[in-house]
Amino acid sequence: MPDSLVIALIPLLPLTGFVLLGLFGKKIFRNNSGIVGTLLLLVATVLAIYIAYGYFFGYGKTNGVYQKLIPVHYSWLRFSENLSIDMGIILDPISVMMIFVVTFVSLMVHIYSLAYMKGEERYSTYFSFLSLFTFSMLGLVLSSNIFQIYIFWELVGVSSFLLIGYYYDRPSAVAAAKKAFIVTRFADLGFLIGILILSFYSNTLDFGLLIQRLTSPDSSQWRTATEASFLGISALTWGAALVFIGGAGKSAMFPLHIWLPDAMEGPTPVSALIHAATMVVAGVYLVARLFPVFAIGSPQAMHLVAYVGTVSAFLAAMIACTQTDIKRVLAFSTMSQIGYMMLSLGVSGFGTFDGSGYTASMFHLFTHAMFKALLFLCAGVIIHYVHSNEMNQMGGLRRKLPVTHISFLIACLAISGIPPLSGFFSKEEILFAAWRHNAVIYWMALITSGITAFYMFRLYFSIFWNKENSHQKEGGAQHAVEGGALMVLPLILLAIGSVCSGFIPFGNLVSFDGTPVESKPHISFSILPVGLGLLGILIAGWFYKKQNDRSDKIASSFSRIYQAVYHKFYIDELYLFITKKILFNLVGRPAAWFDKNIVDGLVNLTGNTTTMISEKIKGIQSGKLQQYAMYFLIGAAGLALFFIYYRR
Amino acid sequence: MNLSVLLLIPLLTAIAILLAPRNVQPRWIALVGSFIQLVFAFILLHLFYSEKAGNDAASMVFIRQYSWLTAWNINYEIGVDGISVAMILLTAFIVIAGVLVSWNVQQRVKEFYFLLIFLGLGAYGFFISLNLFILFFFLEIAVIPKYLLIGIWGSGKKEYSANKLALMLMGGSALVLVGLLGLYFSSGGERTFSLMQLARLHIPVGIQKIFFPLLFTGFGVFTALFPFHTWVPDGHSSAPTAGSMFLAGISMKLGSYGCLRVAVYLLPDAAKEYAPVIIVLSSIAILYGAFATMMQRDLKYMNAYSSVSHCGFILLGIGMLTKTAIVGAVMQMISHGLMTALFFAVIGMIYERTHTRIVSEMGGLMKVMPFVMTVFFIAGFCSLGLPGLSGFVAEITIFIGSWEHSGLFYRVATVAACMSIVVTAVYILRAIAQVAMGPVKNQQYLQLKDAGWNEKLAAIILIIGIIAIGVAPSWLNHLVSPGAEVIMQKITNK
Amino acid sequence: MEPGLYQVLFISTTLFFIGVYGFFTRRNLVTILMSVELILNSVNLNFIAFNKYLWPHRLDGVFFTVFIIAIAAAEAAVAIAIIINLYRSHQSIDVEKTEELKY
Amino acid sequence: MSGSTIIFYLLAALVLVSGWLAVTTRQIFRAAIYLLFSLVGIAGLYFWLQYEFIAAVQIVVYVGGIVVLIIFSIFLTQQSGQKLPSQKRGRIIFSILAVGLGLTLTMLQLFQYTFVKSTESPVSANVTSIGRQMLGVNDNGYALPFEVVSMLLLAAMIGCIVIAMKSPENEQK
Amino acid sequence: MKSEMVVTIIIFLLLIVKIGRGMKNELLLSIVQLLLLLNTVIALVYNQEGSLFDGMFRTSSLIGFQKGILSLGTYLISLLCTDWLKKNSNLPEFFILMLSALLGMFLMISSGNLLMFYLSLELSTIPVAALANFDIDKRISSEAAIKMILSSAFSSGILLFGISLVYGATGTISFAELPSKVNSGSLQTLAFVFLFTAFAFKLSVVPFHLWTADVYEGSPIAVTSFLSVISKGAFAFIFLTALYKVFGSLHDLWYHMLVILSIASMVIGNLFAIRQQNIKRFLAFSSIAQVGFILVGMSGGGASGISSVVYFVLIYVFSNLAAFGVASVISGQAGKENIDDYRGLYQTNPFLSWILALALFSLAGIPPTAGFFGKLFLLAAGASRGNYWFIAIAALNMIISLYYYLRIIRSVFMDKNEQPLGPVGKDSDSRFALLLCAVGIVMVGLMSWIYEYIQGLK
Repeated sequence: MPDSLVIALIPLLPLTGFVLLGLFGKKIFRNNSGIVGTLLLLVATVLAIYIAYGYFFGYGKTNGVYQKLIPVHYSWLRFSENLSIDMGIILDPISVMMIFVVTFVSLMVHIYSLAYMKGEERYSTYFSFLSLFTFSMLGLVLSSNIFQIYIFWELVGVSSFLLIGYYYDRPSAVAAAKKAFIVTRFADLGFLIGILILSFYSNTLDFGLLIQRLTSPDSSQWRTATEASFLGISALTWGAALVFIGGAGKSAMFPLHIWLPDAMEGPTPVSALIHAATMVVAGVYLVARLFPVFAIGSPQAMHLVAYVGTVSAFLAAMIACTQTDIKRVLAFSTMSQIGYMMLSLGVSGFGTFDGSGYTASMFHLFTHAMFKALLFLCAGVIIHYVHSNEMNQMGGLRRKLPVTHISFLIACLAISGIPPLSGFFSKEEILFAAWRHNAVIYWMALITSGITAFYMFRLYFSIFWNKENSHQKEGGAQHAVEGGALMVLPLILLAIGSVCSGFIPFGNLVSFDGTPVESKPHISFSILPVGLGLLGILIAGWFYKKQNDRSDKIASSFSRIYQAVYHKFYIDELYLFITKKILFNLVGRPAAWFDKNIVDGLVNLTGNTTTMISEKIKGIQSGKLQQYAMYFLIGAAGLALFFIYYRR
Repeated sequence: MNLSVLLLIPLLTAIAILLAPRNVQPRWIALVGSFIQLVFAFILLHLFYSEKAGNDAASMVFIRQYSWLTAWNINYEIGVDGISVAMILLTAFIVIAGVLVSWNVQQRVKEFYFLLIFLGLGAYGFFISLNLFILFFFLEIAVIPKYLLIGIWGSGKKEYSANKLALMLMGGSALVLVGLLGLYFSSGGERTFSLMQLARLHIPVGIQKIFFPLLFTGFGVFTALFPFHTWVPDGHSSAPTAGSMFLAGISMKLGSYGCLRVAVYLLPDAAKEYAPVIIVLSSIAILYGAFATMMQRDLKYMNAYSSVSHCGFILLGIGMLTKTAIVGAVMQMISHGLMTALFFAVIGMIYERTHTRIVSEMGGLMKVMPFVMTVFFIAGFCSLGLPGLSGFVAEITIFIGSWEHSGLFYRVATVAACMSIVVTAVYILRAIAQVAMGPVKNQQYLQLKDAGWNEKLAAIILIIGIIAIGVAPSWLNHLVSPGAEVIMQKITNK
Repeated sequence: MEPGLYQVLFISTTLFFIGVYGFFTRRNLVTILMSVELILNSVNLNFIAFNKYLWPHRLDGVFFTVFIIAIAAAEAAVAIAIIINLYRSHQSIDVEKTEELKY
Repeated sequence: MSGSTIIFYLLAALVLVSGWLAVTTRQIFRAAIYLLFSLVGIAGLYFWLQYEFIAAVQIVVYVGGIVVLIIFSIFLTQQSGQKLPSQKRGRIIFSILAVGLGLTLTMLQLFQYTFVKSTESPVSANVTSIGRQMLGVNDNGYALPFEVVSMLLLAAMIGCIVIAMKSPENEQK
Repeated sequence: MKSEMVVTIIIFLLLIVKIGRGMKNELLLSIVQLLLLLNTVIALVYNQEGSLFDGMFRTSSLIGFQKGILSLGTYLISLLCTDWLKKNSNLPEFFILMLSALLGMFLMISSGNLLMFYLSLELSTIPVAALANFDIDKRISSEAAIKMILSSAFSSGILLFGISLVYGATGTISFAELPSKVNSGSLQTLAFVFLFTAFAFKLSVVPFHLWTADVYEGSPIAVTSFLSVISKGAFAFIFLTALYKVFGSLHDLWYHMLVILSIASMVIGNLFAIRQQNIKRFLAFSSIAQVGFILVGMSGGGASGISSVVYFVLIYVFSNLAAFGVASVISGQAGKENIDDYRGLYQTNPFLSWILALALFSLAGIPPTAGFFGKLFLLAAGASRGNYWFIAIAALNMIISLYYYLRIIRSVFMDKNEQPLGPVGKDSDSRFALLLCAVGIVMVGLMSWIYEYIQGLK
């Protein structure tokens, strides 16, 4: 059993970082804030590695099965004897894997940022936000309670908001931050209701109990949850699906992906950390966390996951081919890769259930974190150098930025699934899982992988080759070009990571039930994907290696489709329409109007009527003595009549 | 201990302010007084815990009873349970914050602070009184100071707003009055206003059905029950900063506390009868308020409408009539009190500097006044229910509580309520984005100063409260649950 | 037929309402005062009649009448004094002139 | 049809007719005279009812006092001989309606009601008994009302003096 | 009988003074004030049961207390209106008339039969009518006077007709014998209604209220306050006796009358008060509405009815006199009676403003002022009949009344005014009186023993 303090420290260190830097950053640490944050995180990383080692190769395994350990656990808010939000730390293969990924990538980004963000006005703020994010992300992956995960879910969202909006004086950045937060918030609504449903039927908020109760067909909760149905769909499916919507929002799955490209407005390291490696995979992690509920409890929900994943993967790949902003391309590729993970989780819902997809997805998550972070950091270097995000501003940088060039190439190969790089292994497992369960998804995935290779290398060639002799002038200050050691070191480390991580025997370590899964496909299986990948690379080379107009020709020949794809299938516009036109003009405005004129009007009306009446009846007080007397007599007579003839 | 001290301290403070010689600044007296009160509130909390440890059975503790008017059998009865202790803490927080925020009031300083403290007095009295007559007395005592605060120190169309507020609140209390008299005369042979005795006897359902609407609507007017909320926007936006803090922070809570403590607790059967109506109205208020907020240009109006929405949560929680929901409602009272007070404080700070409250005229203030804007962020995030801040805890508790009903009707209501968290996010973020972020619209904003010590202190006090609930809610939960438990017993039996 | 209580009552009631009519319609304050006198007299007649025909064992009615007459005198005196004063300021005692205070 | 009956109806006619004329005639001076007749008629009725004392008081106070007062006031305030302005028709109609309502209501009640008589022996209303009771204090003596009235008359007198008498400083104005 | 004695003695003293001309107004005024204070004290102490003159005059501790309230009010008026009184050329007459009116009210409260009631009613009316004309060379003053005397003559005519019918039907006029004789036969109902209207007229209950506003506005403010406070109080007291003791057997007849009339009074009074400009006229209508509330309490019946009404009248004396006092100070020294002239009063006269605010809040029934308790007990007494919609209407009327009271508060405290009227009301008398009223307004409510004491009286 691990020392709970050590584990607790892992999230708490970044938290202290956040508090320290947040409160005293400006006053005390100033330019050292970066160092402080990085050191704290370094410690956390070391601890994480220590824990991971200990778990995988020590106490984690009892008689060959990886256990769910809960070393830290206290009741945070107790609603009733059954329902309570507990703050706990769960240790199981995926969470351990995740804490490693998060801390490692985050550390890389911290180091990178030391140089990248130097001289920024809100330097310390930046690092405090970074630490906040790291803390929340760690909290998220370690959650032992479904509400705990929701809590950190929200925190992650807000820190992402803060970091996207870091350049708050840029309207575009502010808009992007808002968009990201609101879209994910919308998804979280689904998540919340899903939680409510699941917790209502399982009558607990604790993951272990919840999964156990909702997956064992003999438990009473299972029965009620499956029998209770709304619109002909079982409550369990509703719950699972709604939770998945939450996940889809965070993981930028179609159609909730629209915030991701804009999120690139944030500083590039942030994009690397949050919008490539860690936060965006939270959705995948969530589904994985509740995997049994999905897989056993409601296959329909699982199918949803699978299809959404597939569609997202494919669409994102398509769009990526047309984008010219390098970070956006990467963003869409991220989306597409996450689509892969989702679908590989989802396929387990088809036919005979096995855990291969689960493992594959986690594996891909791991490798993807490496090479995607690497890609972004490289992009950061490039942008730093070129001072532009536009591809066509670049070209022929391979001599200017050698290290970047190499690591970028590695990353590209990895993502295109070229052996023996990490991407190859993970992607192949995914394809294998898909192939075993569902043909359609398999083929879609396959094509997508081809496209992936194409657009990644389109990016690669047009940055590092293509118009050779541009940017000669900056050639002077060679040494500072790649931002010095602090920026290069992370590149190298991550490059190594993306090369080697493929060889980790993932199947033995991470699986949905803790027992090793053996899903190595026959070598012949990998011919097709790899071939496709290579084909993609060749085409990309043919188009973009040398400066030419072939690509434009193609584009113009398919202009209608090209435009559609270029505009991301007009999904943004659709959303804009819904929010602006429908929510604001058809709901908000009327509500405000109603309040101003009807509700308020009624109140004023009563007031005005009173005054009006009093104005009207003033004639009674006519000042005529005899009229007064007349009223007197009539009043008396009236009373007398009333009480003599009416009431008696 | 004797709770009358809670009344004595503000009373003495107020008198001291009135009698203060020229050279003593009233604001200092007010500050000292409210600080003592704050300390005392904490002492009360501590004593309450120890007392509870002593006898957990008693629903109310520190009960004192002095016969006041035997002719009508009206007694000065005071006592607290967890809920009231929580409310008292809230009041103490907001009073001191209000005093600090209105540090630079120029005209009629004496009167200003006198009224401020007097308002606090009313609130304390309301929360500790166990006799409906005394309760009503303190409920009404607070109306006129509000009127004067808005009318004299307010801004905008202050007369109109002040009038509207005073009249609508009086209307509410008129209904309450009729309801109370009804309770009194239907309380069996030996008529009484005493809360405890009334709670003990079973009022026939027929009678309950007559008086519950009166009482609930009456108190509801105070807590912006749809469609009686229309005093809220005008009143809040015209009031001076401290005034708005009081209005939204405390006085709206008087209403919800009354709904819970008097209407629901004493007339449980009728409460069950009318629960659907309450739920519908409050769900409407929640969404409708939120959407109305989206359309506002003026920060104060924005916050006022969002208060309508948030108080809808309180009423929803009460209407759901489950223990968790009621606990959630009380938490929301506290949370919304602190949060909205903080919001108004910030708005006041902004207004003091930029002399505008129109969102579109600001921008990039983050660069100009980082502290104020940070507070603005926190308030905003609290109001959109960010975990780690109090709003989240309260809302989640209400959701869980209302989800305990399995009927489709309740489900729909709850989901509708949940929807508001998105809308809230929309308008809060729009506000934050327009006010704090973006380029600095107006160049002379660059000269503006950041918050002064008093404003910082005020903000920090409130933020401490918010975070204390948000990060470790269980203490509040333990404080409140027994009280809610008592109410639940009344609701569930027979 | 033989005059009795009812005949007297008829007279007094009619007189009463004649007085009232005068009070309503006369425009001169003095004449209004006259109608008041008529009213009071009708009441007196009532008292006397009741005393005579129904309750002769005590003289309540008679005394009432006496005192009413006295009061009437006092009232008339004060009223006339006021009227005279009014005439000083208004140069008229038309009731239509005394309508400045209204609404 | 005995003589007393005839006298009664004559008196009744006198009272009502002159009363009616008193409130309708356009000549204010005549109005006063008609009022006088009507009051005298009432005095006659008192005689007819054998309440000589009251009749005497009526003659003395009203005819000798109030009517004279009224006539004086007319002289003070009115250029005699000129007609009174006539009342608006609408007012007259409404007054008739109101009065008619009251009259019919009262008459109906009076004549539907059967009065009970006291069985005790009547006391004579001669001057001595009235005088004795007027100043008696114990068994239904009317000393207290007497005092009250005297106070009232005093007050009225003072009031009249203050109001009606032009005080010197008013003269200067 | 002793209070009557005292008052009579004072009257005769003044008479002597008047005859032997030659005393400065100031001195005379202060002497009179002293005597009135004495009168108040005497009225309040040592009151015993009893009846004199063969039941024509009855008294009790409660009646004694009521007389005490009335004389206290008179004393306060004599203090509050010093400015006007000092200027007055015939001060002794003023007090003679006022005191004889007061005497009339005393006798009326303790009158034991209808004759006494009628006489003392006239005694309390005719001198006041004369008083109304005391601004001798003001047109409106004499207009007010003539309106008052003639309409009261009319109402007393109807009252007398009613009395005569009662006499005819029952053969007695003494309060002691009536209860056993009255029944709700149609003629007696008619007679009762006629009687009732007289009370309604004096209390200015709608629709018998129309004289009120005009007379209040026209007559000097001292007289107005006397009318609106003292005489209203007196008539409320005797009304209680008449309804509860004498006509107790017509219980549900007058209950329904009260319900109808009180609603009418509250509504009409409020509606008219909303748009008044002259402060006296405004207070006239507000007092009509207040009377509506008194009727609510009366309708309750029983001990709580009596005590709540007496209690309210006590409070009403303080509150209304405070309001009138401020008005009289201002009109006496600045000659302003228009509400618009009060704008920005707070800038120059904080003391007066606070007193006025206190008074108005008490009239509106806002805690912690005594008015709150007074109104509450009235409503409670009314509610004891279980007629809640009636109470609800009354409660809602409190809102309208609050609206127009706030109107004045607003113009005093909030409205800006370039040339507010200068500082006034510095003289000790009025200040003392106002303070007295303020103390009363605050204390009478919070000191519950006062209510207990009234409850204890019988």
